[in-house]
Amino acid sequence: MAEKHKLLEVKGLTMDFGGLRAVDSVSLDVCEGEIAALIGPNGAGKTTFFNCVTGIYTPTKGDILLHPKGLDTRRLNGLKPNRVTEMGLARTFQNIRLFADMTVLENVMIGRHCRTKSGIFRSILRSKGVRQEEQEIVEVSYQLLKKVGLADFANEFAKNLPYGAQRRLEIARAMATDPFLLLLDEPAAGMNPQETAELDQLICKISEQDRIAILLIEHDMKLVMNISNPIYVMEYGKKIAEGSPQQIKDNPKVIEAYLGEETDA
Amino acid sequence: MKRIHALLTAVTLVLGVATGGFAADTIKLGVAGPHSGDLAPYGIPAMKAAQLVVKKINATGGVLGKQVELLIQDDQCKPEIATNTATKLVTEGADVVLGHICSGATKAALGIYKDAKVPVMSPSATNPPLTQSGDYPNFFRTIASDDMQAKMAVDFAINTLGVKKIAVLHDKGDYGKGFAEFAKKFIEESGKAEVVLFEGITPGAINYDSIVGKIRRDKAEALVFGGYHPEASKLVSSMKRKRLKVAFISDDGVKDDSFVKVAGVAAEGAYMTGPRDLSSIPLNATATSEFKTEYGTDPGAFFQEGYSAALALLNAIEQAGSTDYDAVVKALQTKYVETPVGTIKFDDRGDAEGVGFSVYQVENGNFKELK
Amino acid sequence: MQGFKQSILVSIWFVFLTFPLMAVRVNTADRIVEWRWMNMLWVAVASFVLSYAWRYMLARKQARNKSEESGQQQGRVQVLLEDMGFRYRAMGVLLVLALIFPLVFDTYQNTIMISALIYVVLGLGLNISVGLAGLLDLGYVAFFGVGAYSYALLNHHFDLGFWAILPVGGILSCLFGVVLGFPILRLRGDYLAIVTLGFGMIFKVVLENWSDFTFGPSGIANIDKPGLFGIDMNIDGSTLYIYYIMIALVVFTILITNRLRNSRIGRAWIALREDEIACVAMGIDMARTKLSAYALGAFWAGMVGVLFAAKTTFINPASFTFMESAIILSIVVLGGMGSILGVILGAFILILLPEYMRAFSEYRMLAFGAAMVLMMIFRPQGIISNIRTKYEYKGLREETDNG
Amino acid sequence: MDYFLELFLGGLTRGSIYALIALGYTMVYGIIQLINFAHGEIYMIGAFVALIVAGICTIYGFAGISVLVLAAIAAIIYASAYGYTLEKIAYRPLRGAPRLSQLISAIGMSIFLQNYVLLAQTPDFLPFPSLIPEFAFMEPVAHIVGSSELVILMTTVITMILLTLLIKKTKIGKAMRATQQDMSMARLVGINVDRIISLTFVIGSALAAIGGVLVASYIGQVNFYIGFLAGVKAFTAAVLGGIGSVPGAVLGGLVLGWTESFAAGYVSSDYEDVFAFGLLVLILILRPAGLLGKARKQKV
Repeated sequence: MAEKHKLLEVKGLTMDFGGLRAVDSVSLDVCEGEIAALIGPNGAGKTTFFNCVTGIYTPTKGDILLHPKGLDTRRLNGLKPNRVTEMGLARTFQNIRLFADMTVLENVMIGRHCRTKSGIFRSILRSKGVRQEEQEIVEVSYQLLKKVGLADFANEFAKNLPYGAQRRLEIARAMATDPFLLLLDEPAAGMNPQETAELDQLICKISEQDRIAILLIEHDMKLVMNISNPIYVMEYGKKIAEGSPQQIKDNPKVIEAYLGEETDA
Repeated sequence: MKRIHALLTAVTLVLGVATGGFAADTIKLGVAGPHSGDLAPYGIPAMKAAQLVVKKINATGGVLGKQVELLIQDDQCKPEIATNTATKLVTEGADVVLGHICSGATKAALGIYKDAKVPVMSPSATNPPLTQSGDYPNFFRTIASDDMQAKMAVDFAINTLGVKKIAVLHDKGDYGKGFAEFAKKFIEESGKAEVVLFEGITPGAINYDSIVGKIRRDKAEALVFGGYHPEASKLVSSMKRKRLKVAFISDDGVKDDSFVKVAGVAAEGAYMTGPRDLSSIPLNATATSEFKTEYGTDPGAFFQEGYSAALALLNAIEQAGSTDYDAVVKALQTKYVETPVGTIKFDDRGDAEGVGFSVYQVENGNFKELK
Repeated sequence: MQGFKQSILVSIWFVFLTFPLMAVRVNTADRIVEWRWMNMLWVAVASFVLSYAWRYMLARKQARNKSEESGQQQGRVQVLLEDMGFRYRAMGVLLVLALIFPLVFDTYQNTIMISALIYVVLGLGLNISVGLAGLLDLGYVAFFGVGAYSYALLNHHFDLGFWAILPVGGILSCLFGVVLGFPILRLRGDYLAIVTLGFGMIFKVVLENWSDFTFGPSGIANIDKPGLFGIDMNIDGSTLYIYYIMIALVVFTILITNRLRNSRIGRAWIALREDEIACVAMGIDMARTKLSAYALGAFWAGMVGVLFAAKTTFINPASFTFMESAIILSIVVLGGMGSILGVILGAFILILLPEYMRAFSEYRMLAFGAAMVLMMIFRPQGIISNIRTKYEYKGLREETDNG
Repeated sequence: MDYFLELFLGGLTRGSIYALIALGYTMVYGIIQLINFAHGEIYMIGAFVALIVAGICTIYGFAGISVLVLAAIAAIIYASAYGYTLEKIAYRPLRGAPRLSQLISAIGMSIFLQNYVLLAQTPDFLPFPSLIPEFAFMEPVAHIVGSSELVILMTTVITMILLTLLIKKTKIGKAMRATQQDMSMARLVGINVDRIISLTFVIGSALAAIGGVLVASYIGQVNFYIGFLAGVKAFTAAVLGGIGSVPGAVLGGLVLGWTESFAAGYVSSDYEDVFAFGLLVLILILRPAGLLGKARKQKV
């Protein structure tokens, strides 16, 4: 079997905040068609890892390489977040960051921003091209809302959506940027079992139908074990394990890390 | 929105009727100046002066047998508001206008009066171009212009005090900077002294120690300051604290009781130019006592000038026999009138003849005129 | 009963609080102390009554907040305004009213109206950066000044006319915005506010000091009024003319800001206001988006600055103080941030009301300050809150057709 | 060298005043992230109350430094009361509202208070009785630094020490720091956050009042408008030093005072304010958290 195409390749990523090393030489790959997961106790540095990859922080050391299919490899270190997104890597946030005072549809439309190009002058003139582009933005956004099951709420304010729906809206918004790799930061947090099950399906659908690779941070072990492979485990900024769900379940280090956390809680 | 607009319309209508309704047969004297805001102290005395004059004249039968009506408008000394004010006065049919107070506001408003052919007389706008540029034939004033003050101050410094090195400071304002620039020009033209320092100070700053240090460093023998009394008091206090003894010469904006009271001992010996001492003029005493009986306090800045301007304007209408623009202007330029600032008429540029400056010195907390 | 007790306490507190400033007036210059005991009575009565009103309003606000949480309940006006048809009709009626206004009223009313319209455009311009993009600019008046001075100076030195400079003033001011914006737009909201405040003050200091270029504090007089094919106009005529120019400018501004707001760029501005991090993560170039909002806001200020100079025919640095920036900001805020109609209404209320209530002119700034505070507490969305555009999508229609 | 020293000390005097006012800004900002625009007005009210008390005393024939102390106490009490009321009326109902609303409310309050004093008192500058005697021992160096400067410097130093002790050593100080760190956490551990915020306003206002009294007696005049420029400058100082940081406010005040003093002395006082604000812009671009402020990592 041929080697799978690596989309994201992170090598020895290290992030220091002052004297604190939040991420310590973590390496990680996400290949085409995969749903990879990054797990670990609270404070292990998972979100920091995401922030480094998506350009919100500039990592202290290491390489973040993106290998888009059919295009040149790009190094993401130090790029601004919007450039990273333009390259096809979109994300959601652990603490939901929707545009609260915009409608649900508009939230998704914002995602289309980097794939469209009407400028100020053309917007003022509102030429035919601009109107077409607007209509296209609306259509695409609406389709995405349908996909995540929010089409009925398109004209509601985002802030008025229930919690689970807000998480799904974040996914739709990220999808609107046409990514080939989606980074989901705790998409199931705060959801009830039924919502989680729906999310489970949604993620699989995105992976299979849209051919988007996914890297997710999650605490819900059931969800992770169900859908993801490979799984990476972090603790205290370091990667302590990687492998298939079964391998992870049996890994003594992982068990220890999680048991340790449980006694904390 | 629609309703609010309708409401506004109604309000305007009512106001329009209220102000325009009694237009019948009065002489309308417009009064414009800052009556609110931080510059109000410069505008209110002139307004009160106009009220006193009108009250007195109306009691004795008015002008040309008609009662005089006052139209009072606040311009806050802001040019953009002054244009509105001027338009309002013109639309309300002011025959003559007493105002404005600040030179900037006056400049902005004059064009409107000029188009409407309304004679305007300011008690306080001392900016030289107002009369010297010849742009405003309808403008008159009962105060002398800044360059005259500056000339007097410089002459005094060079010829009477005999100083060679002079520091010139100003408050960055229209009035102060204008005065300072003229002073600088006159010093340089005289050839007898040099300007060692020419700078603007920041009004409202906590202290002026740096600039006082600089005056010392540059070995100036005299300091000519253009501006108003709050900054002047801070300057002289700072000089006193810093044991810097140089002659302090300033302008009419400083010749204010507040200067002496705020600066206290530090003000002793300071020189300033100001309108000639008017206490010997009988009408001045009358005007001041009228003010005191009416308001119980001393009149403030530009009261005498305002009083004079109101008298001069109304007298000109009386003399001209009508409110016709040309006749009134002619009367202003030809007929002498007795006012608290002396017996005056106006030259063809609009400056009052017979109004002049003297140099004063602070002595025991009073201004003493130096002859 | 409890309310009564509370109000008594409030009343006592305010009597104490205002005692030195309201009851005593000391004139240290003339060494006079004046005691005004009656004032204390007024304060006591007024604060007693007002404390009831205050509590009532707060309670109502809380109740409203609750009802908003449970389900959206909008005011009747708001619902009416969301109806596009009504909006177009209302705008039409307003435009007609505006056009016949000068035929009904005299020149003075026209000048006042021009002032108000100037503030409408300023408000709409600032609305782009503050209301839409959330960039608090406390030195906005500097852009207004750039426009005014570009016309005044170019007119003075080169005798260039109003129509030639109108766009130039806007563009110069826009460039000025870009140059200033580059270094400072990286700053977070509050810092941006204070730096723009600083820039506004620097601008005024430069105007005052750079006499060779700006003519210093004495300002520039005799600026030409807008020309109309060389026809010589009297004051009534030119006021009328400027009034109609101003109406056209307002309409133009509304048209363009409205289009921008509902465009891709406009959405990016709003998103930026809502959440910067999420915004960049969605691929929006923050620096460019901010800069475009800032510069476009500056553009309008520059344009209307040219008109301002042409209208007053005299400008000096005193017209470009922080107070002006604060007034423009309050127009945007009181009217309703992001809302075009609100800003227009805000400008009319803030500029016309004091103008027509000259009798209370001493108290106008006092009332103005109090109104800003009260609005923020009791109606933060402004008089008219922002109306969201509803987008049409074919998909939904197809679905309902099928189903 | 004398000239340099003179400028240095002039800047120090100015800077101390800025620092006193800046502390109020920084403390309030540290706790509720609000630019208390009306703080300059509190300073002005402090100065005015002092003027009223001192004026009455001198008119009835009392004078001397004890009158100044009495005036200062009255000023502190009233400024604190105004600060407390200000927070209660204009800011507390807006807690949790967008920053912009709070800021507008603050600007509104600033305009209101300014005009309130204007209407209740007078638009004129009023002379403040001179109550600080000339100290004889200062005479040899009086051309560089005088008695009133000495009083300002000493008062500032003592105030700073007391404030630092209050924040570092007392229970109230600890509660204030905790609230500053994390308001909801502080609430959880049983701190009455509302009280702490009120207290912050009271302390900040008291400091402003001290500044107001010192300035009033130093420059000898007071009017309703003095708060605006002083407020803007002090805020600049607070940002310069790193807003939220108490030592930062002091450093910022001093740096600003020196910048202005040296700029006026060695360059030109024409552009004094340009230097002050230019410095601010520069600092914010190069070091957005200010000189001593800690860069708060944005949580994502």
